[in-house]
Amino acid sequence: MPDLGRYATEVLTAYGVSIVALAALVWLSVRQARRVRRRLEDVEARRRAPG
Amino acid sequence: MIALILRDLRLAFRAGGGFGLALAFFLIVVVLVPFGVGPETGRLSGIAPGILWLGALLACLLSLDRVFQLDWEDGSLELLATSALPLETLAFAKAIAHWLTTGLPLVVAAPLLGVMLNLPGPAYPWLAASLAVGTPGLSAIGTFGAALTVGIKRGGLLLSLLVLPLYVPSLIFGAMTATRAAEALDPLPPLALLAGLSLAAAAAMPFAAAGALRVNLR
Amino acid sequence: MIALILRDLRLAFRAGGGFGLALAFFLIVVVLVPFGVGPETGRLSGIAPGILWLGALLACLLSLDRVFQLDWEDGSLELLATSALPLETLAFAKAIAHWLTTGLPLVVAAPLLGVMLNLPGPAYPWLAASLAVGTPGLSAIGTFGAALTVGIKRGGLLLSLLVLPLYVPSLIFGAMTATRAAEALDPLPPLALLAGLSLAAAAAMPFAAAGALRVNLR
Amino acid sequence: MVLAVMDLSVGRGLVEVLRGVSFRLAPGAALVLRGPNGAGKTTLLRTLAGLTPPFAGRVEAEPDSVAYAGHADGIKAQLTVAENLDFWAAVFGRDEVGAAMDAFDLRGLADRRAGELSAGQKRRLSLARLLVAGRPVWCLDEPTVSLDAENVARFAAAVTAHLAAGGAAVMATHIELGIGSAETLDVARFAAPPPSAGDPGADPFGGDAPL
Amino acid sequence: MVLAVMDLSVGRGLVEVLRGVSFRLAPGAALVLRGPNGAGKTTLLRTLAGLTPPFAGRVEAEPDSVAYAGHADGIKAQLTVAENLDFWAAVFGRDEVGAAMDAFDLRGLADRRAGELSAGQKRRLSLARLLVAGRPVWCLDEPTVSLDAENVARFAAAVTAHLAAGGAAVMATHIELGIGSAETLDVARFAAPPPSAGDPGADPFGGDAPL
Amino acid sequence: MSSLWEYANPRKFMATSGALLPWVSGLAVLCLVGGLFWGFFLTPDDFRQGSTVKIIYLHVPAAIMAINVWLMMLVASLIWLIRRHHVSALAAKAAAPVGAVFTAIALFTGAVWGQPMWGTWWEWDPRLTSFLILFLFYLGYIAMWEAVENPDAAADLTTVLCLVGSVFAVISRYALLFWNQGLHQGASLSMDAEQNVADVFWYPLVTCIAGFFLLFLALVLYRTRTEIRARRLRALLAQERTA
Ligand code: HEM
Ligand SMILES: Nc1ncnc2c1ncn2[C@@H]1O[C@H](COP(=O)(O)OP(=O)(O)OP(=O)(O)O)[C@@H](O)[C@H]1O
Ligand SMILES: Nc1ncnc2c1ncn2[C@@H]1O[C@H](COP(=O)(O)OP(=O)(O)OP(=O)(O)O)[C@@H](O)[C@H]1O
Ligand SMILES: [Mg+2]
Ligand SMILES: [Mg+2]
Repeated sequence: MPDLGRYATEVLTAYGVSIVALAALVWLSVRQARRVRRRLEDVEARRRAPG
Repeated sequence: MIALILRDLRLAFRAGGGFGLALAFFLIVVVLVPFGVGPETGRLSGIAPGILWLGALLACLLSLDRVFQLDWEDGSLELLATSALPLETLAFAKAIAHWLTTGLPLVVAAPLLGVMLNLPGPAYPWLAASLAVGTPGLSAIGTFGAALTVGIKRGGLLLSLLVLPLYVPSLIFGAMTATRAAEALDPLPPLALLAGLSLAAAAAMPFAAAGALRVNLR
Repeated sequence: MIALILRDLRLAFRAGGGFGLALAFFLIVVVLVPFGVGPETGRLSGIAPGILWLGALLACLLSLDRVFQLDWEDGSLELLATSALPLETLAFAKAIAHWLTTGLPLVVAAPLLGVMLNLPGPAYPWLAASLAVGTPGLSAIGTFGAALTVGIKRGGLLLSLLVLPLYVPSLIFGAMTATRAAEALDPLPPLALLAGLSLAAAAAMPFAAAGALRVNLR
Repeated sequence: MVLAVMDLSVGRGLVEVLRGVSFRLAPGAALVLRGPNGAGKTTLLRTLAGLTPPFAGRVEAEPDSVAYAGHADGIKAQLTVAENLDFWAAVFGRDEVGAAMDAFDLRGLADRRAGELSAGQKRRLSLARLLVAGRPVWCLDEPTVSLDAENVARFAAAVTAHLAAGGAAVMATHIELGIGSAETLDVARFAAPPPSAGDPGADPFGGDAPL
Repeated sequence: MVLAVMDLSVGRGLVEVLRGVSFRLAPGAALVLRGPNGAGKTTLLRTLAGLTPPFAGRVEAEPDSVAYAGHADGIKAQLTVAENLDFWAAVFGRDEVGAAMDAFDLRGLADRRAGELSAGQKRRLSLARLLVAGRPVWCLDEPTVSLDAENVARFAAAVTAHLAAGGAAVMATHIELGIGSAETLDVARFAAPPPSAGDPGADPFGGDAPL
Repeated sequence: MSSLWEYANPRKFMATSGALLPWVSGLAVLCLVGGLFWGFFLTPDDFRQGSTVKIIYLHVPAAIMAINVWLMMLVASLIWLIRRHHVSALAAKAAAPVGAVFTAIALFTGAVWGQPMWGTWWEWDPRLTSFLILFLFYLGYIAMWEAVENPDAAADLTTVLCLVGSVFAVISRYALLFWNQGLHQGASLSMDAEQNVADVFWYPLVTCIAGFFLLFLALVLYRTRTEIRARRLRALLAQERTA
């Protein structure tokens, strides 16, 4: 861990919040992708099923 | 009654719904104020509590004409009036739904937006408290005004004019709470008055609103 | 086109109509500001030009969702779209009617309300001039936003969100004109920029709005 | 008697439209209101439902016994068909919407947003609400507008079932509903005479004598 | 030919409703669209009027020759009947509303606020607008809803006069209009088949092959 | 060489993007983690700014990308407008939330940086202001996609919006040239070697910019795939409902 001196809080919050924001973006994208994919597979299966 | 609140919430959340409307308006006011009055931090933080309360009040006012109008236009209001639900309950449910979709988001957002206006530090909790206590009163008073003007096409003007004088006391005490906190004075007395106002409004409103609705539905 | 403007004006004047709505809102803002920020004259006159411009802008924003929405709801918009009137002309006529019922009253009222906020003397003519030059641009931009969101129930949120960023430059230059006049600086450069903005908006708007209307009427 | 109307005068705004309307409806009876456009059918139905106060006379019905369905359909375009029905079921304290869905063949549309229905489909939804309300007296204003022949028959079947279960119905219409047992009342017969001084229901400022 | 429709596919939103509709309308001809609720009559009429773009196929008509009247009536409640008509006359560049007033017996209502009309009176007003528009092709969606027998006859007379003057009309309806010369087209015949891959009009994401 | 427009076919796009995605994501993680690690742990403090200079590795890439994402959305929207390629419209839709998050990061890190540097975390100077407006445009754009039911109509309407918003994207890029005032830093990445930041800061910064760009690319590919699936899901559900 480098010595951040006086501005430790600033630098750490900047990094912390940014990384959390990016992680949240990725996580939400993945979650949405999974969800959509599952629902689409259900519907495709229903379509292929006779009737 | 719960069904009604739930429906209104659901409608508010659907498809571009009114849910964020008040919040967006609030945000707009807060973002625009510095453009208008200039960005000097000292000047901004002096007027911050007042502007925040004013923004919240205007946001509330803005969304009032939808409280009954949409239901009136599509006939739902007539049908609700002929249902077993007393109009008093209806008005109360509408006020609650209005607060949940308008007041509550404002309470949550106000401290965040305070940052943008350089609100002095000690004022934050009191600003949130005054909004939390004051906005239910705004919703209650507003619902009464909306009931008075339902059915008048473009009745928004009348509504604003009717509700405005009733909102002034809430605005004064609300802004005073936050301002006194910012200036390190005791913010409790105006807050207590504000709470009294809200309680009185919430208690009296359903009856007045139901009476007005009855007349407007004829 | 003239028939359309006349009809919109007539509708605005009828029965609680939207005519005074913007004006009333403007009045409300100006009356409430001293309650919110406290009555010290020095502080008030410092922020007066900004608040007046902000009030005018919010009043304009507020009345936008009626530009097309009412006509859309009762089917008039579809009928107008199938008439010989090009949608570009329709959008232009709507913008003019909106300005006549909203912007013009504000221009007239602003100097009167300036008194309530202790606007410094030399700023009066420039405030009126900046509003006269700027509000047509607000109406034009707003009509575009209204065309984008017509048909979306409770699209008001979206409308505000879309139009707000577009209004910021007008607000900055408008308030700057009045502020510079108040501080005895040359107010002409921001006024010229404001006029340029309004002209550009008025020139480009009909086409963008007509395109959006065409999509929304499908 | 589920509904008794005695010497009723009704009107809109300041103007009296119908005067001296009287009829009684027993359980299982249906009344069809007829009359030319502007005769006052809608006005009468609104008064029966308690929305417009009568100028004179009385409407006797159990409290909360009337279900009204007018020209405006009270359907929320943003909600689905099922959500719309569920809401009204909750308002009327019921929780069963299946029968109503079946009666107007709405199952296939249950998850459709109401704003995306055709005119006739919307009308079916607003009629289904009557079944959900579970009220004994139905006051219906042109219920079959926009319905095709098959759905008019569905509607007639629903009314017949309602009557068989001891309900009653008053319906205004311009077309044939195909409900065998219904009696017809021509409201044009009750058209209010031009007002004269001293009328009980008339506008106190509208009499013959000038001020 | 005032209106020619060739191999038209129409739909609302993403869904194709009708496919392969073709017909031609000569001056003086009328076509009645029939079909159950939700068949696609309204959708077809909106496409003919140029409001909804077709999925495939073509509609050939002179520019600005179609007058459309749908479920929504485009009447301003705050304006009087005469003001409403005058406005539409001005929009369509005409200045004579007398004939239209007479055809639907609106003289007596001319100074009434449109919001205070009964359902049938409102409908008459919106039909009168067709005469004011002076367009050769009428596309009418359930024009006689809420009209009494007398006014249905007035409407039929207006259509007959329009046809005699070389106009044409396409009308969707569920009831008998009493216009002798009209042909009937059952739109249910054209119901679009369930979509399959490679359809020109179909949604590019809706084909058979999964992604 | 096949035509570029082939990728506008949903199936072709799914195949290609599926093959590409692991590589792009891997590279993105590598650059981003590597660049941030390098910047945070291995660079010295600035003699004036102290350790706050480390914020540059987040602020600058995020700010640059925020503006460029909007311009890419503009290109994609125009392709939709002119050639009616659905995938292109969906790519624009998929990119918007990524751009919005980048904008938010730039705003936040800028604000945090401003506190020690300028003594205030927000100042209504032209670049900051136009950047905030850009953020609002992102929100409006996303909201517009959500609010309109018909996807084709939504694509058309958002295209119009994107066109208008581009004016602000350009202004936030060049605000400094228009108004010569305000507190904000001038261009630190200019070609002029004199003005350039020192090499110790420069290399990790470029790595981070590459990392942000690759992350954007990976997320857009991934999210566009999701949007295509969602779009097909809608089409199928619509068919089912009317069947
Ligand atoms: C909330 C406040 C801030 C915002 C919204 C903001 C926004 C921006 C934007 C839009 C850019 C342009 C990226 C581009 O050129 O494409 C930028 C770059 C930059 N910012 Fe900030 N910034 C903020 C605060 C700060 C602070 C406090 C500092 C440091 C003291 C700073 C340092 C820089 C530097 C060094 C660059 C790179 C300049 C260049 O290469 O063009 N920023 N910022
Ligand atoms: N809101 C209103 N205010 C004032 N007068 C009205 C109002 N609504 C209707 N009227 C008038 O009252 C009379 C009766 O109208 P009503 O709607 O009851 O007729 P109706 O029999 O239902 O006709 P329709 O068959 O056309 O629906 C009409 O002359 C009408 O013009
Ligand atoms: N706005 C809309 N969005 C999506 N689908 C719609 C919309 N309006 C109608 N539909 C659907 O399109 C189909 C055709 O509807 P349309 O309104 O054309 O029927 P119609 O023949 O006019 O029926 P009706 O006799 O009930 O008026 C129906 O299945 C309907 O549910
Ligand atoms: Mg009626
Ligand atoms: Mg139809």
